[in-house]
Amino acid sequence: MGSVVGRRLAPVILTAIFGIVMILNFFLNIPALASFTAEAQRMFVPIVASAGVVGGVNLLLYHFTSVSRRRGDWPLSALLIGTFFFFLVITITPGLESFYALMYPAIVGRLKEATWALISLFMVSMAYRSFKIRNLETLLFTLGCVVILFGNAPVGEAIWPGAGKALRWFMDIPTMAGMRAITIGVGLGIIAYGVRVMLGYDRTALGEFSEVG
Amino acid sequence: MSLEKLTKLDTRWIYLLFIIVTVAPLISPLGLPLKISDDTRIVFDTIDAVPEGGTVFFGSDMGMGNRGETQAMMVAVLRHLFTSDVKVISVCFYSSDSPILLEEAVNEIGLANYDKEYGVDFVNFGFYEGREATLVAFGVDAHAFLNVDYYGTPISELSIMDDFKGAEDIDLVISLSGGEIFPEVYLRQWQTIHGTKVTGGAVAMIYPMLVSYVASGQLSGLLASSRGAAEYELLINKPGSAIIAMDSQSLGHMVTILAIIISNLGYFASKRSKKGGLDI
Amino acid sequence: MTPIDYVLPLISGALILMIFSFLYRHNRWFALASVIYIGGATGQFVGICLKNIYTQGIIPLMNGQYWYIISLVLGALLFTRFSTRYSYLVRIPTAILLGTGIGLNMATGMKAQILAQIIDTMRPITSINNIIIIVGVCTVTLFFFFSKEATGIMKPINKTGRYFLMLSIGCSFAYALLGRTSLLIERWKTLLLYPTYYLIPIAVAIIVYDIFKRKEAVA
Amino acid sequence: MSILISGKITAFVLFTLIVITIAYLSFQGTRGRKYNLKRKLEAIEAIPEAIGRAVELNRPIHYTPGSESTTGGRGTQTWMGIVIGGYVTKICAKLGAKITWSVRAEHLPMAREIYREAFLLEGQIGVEPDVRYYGAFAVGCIETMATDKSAVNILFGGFGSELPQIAEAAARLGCFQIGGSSNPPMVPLVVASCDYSLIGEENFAAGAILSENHVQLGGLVALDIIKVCFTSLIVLGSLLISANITALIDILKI
Repeated sequence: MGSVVGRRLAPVILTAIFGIVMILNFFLNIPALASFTAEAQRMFVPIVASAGVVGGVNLLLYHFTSVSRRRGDWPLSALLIGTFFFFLVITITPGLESFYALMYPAIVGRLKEATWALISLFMVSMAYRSFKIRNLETLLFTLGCVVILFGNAPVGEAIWPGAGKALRWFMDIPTMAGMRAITIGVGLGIIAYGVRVMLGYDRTALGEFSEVG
Repeated sequence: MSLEKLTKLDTRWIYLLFIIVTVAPLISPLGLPLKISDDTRIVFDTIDAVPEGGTVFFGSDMGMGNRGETQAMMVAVLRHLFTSDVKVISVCFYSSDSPILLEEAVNEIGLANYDKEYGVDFVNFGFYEGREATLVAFGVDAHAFLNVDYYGTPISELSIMDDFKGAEDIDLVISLSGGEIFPEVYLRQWQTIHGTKVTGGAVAMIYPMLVSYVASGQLSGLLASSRGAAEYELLINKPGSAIIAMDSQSLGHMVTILAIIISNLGYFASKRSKKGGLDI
Repeated sequence: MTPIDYVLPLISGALILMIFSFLYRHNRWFALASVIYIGGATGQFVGICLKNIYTQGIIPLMNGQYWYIISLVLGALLFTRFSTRYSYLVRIPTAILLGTGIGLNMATGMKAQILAQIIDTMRPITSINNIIIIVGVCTVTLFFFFSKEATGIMKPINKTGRYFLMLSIGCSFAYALLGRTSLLIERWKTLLLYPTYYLIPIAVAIIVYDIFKRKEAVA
Repeated sequence: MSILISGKITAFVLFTLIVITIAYLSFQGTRGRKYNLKRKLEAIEAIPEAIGRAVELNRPIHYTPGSESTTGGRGTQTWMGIVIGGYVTKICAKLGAKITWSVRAEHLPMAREIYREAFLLEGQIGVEPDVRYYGAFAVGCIETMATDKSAVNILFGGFGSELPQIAEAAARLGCFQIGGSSNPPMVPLVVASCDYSLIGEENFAAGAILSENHVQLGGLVALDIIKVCFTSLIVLGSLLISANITALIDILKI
């Protein structure tokens, strides 16, 4: 019994309650709701933060098993555990702030920046692989891309003075129209999904699949 | 070599070419000219128009990964803010990296160079987890939400916070955002509720999404990536790192266009040889 | 300059080059750098989370805001994931987060993502640009149509929508590339500083050696 | 003080109408009304085939629902990704494929539940969910795909800028890719990098389509009706404002 309530009913009801409260608070001016949501949202910080800790423990467990079973690249796993605790300690220990401010940007920060810098190279190879003019659609796709690249570079403006203007027009008129329509569609999709979840029709996100039919 | 092979080039050659053309201008700059766009000028004018003694909320909503694009922008905008008589309050809702980046930018500028004092004219509250939900909580009552600043100073000792309650006291929100469409969050949660004016800058990835908000007037101008930063540096007369990078970027784009042309040449050649004639 | 001013840039430079080596092929150096990255980033993230639990959960509780015990308990329920028997309890805190997220997204999306955009699209049909915008928004919206096949009047609408979609996707692709290039340039700047640039020939040498070794292995 | 907020009244009325339309058509579904969707989503139909190919090669599948925060502006997109992931996992369980999920920390507990449930539905009890979290999302995914030698990479959900890293790295590692994103800036990258892709709201439709449940499909049909209404509204508003009548816009702004 307890488990049926816990498993099926309670999650749907809680989702619906919190969802409806959020919606009403947005559209209507009810002071009690406003203070409730403000307080509730402050109370989420520890919940979300706990999830972060769970995630960290999950990662550690995986790599501890790797090390203890000497599975695959276990020395790398050991290194991972080592860096984990190193950065955990320097983050939370009071008095190490300046050391943290020195180490974090130099190691993790640099790595993050390096992986993000790969994106531009990756995108060039994506363009090389997929921008082949097969029909009118791919022609437009490629044309848009080339115009924007040309227009944004100062070189482009030097070769063709109208490039900057062309870029503004492509961005402000057709691109804006297309992206706006996607935005409207996604907004509607979210509402439809929200209604499905709150009415209990779609419980997949709560760990339960709907029957076919 | 037949043209058909051009479709199956090893992408590593393209990578190599791209790397060479982006590195070369850093070693010997070309100094290509730069035009200032309207959007950048609007941002400049909006920040200029903040009344004396007004409060600006500075949203440093980027992560370490965005540093290349947003750091120059942040430095340029902060320089401009510090030359005028406004209070700058910053809370980061995006990533735990943001306060570090903000600190770095402020150190680079030097508060003392502009006769500003920490806690009186500027404060950095660090990062708060929870994104949109926490942003709402801050907007309603900042004092109930914040306890200490990034360096552990209690809020009661920061005189900048004395007259500040929440989003209603903010004259302008500047959101420099990377990765996620953060200005949109301020629009949703603060502008629709408190009527706050919002401006900012965005990394190029999300810029197209925000263009429609600029067009509809919800956003007062927008800095576009490092190009916007370079233009802003020109506007405040402090040429910096963004302008230097523009040359490399220009050449990089040309390589991308070249890659697209090569791949299409190869594609059409292979099509021709297969069908024995041009057939689009 | 103190020794740390030499050592730290060298370490960061080496890590950047290890990540970049993925462009050549997936290799042990990349694996090494990514392990350091994953470990470090998770460690720091967990540290920040612990701090947040303390400042946003435990401090208010100690200050007499006893209802914060609820959020601590809900947070603790997430740890039932480590038990097979009680793991269903994670559904409760998750349901609350899901409901809040969806509620917020639905309501704010209605105003900012739907209504504001619709109002701005209602423009006088006096200029060609306005007509393009109106036609673009309408046809792309109708392009995502699920219940009917694109026949009759829907056929040209569907086609026009598709063309608009493709053009705007191409433009945004290019725009995304613009910013990313600056990130790469920023990395070159760090790599070209003293003493980091000494690492570049070493990295090139390792890659060239690997290319020859692999060629030999094939031959 | 009024309970209504000026500037949001029309929005609230329209919102209520949309919700009622969706709820009504969904409710019709519970009473046995059948909905037939004419438009097929290629990306969804390609999933079983791709998984089948991975089984033949005896290599695993990598799935990620994105890394956007639950409480953020794109939180619902990630949830949608998790829902689609549930169905993908179910197909994997049916075809006997191995699947690894990479998720954000706060989705990890629930993702494990869904993973286990999906295998349970196919009669496989006690499967240990292979759901992973890494502080460095993109690199974590790349390393997982590289060390596991994944044959297929499937990505649906809420993505930020890590999408091009994951997708292009997967392409370099030789993975077959199916993806989708409703985050507009990511749409071009999904289209350019994946073999099959879902754009924008197709992602939200995908969950309903995969469920093969007429109650959920009803919601999609309702959306079609609403879209027709909205586009008519835009056209009407433009015509009125061309004739200098601002009444409609004024009403919408109330």
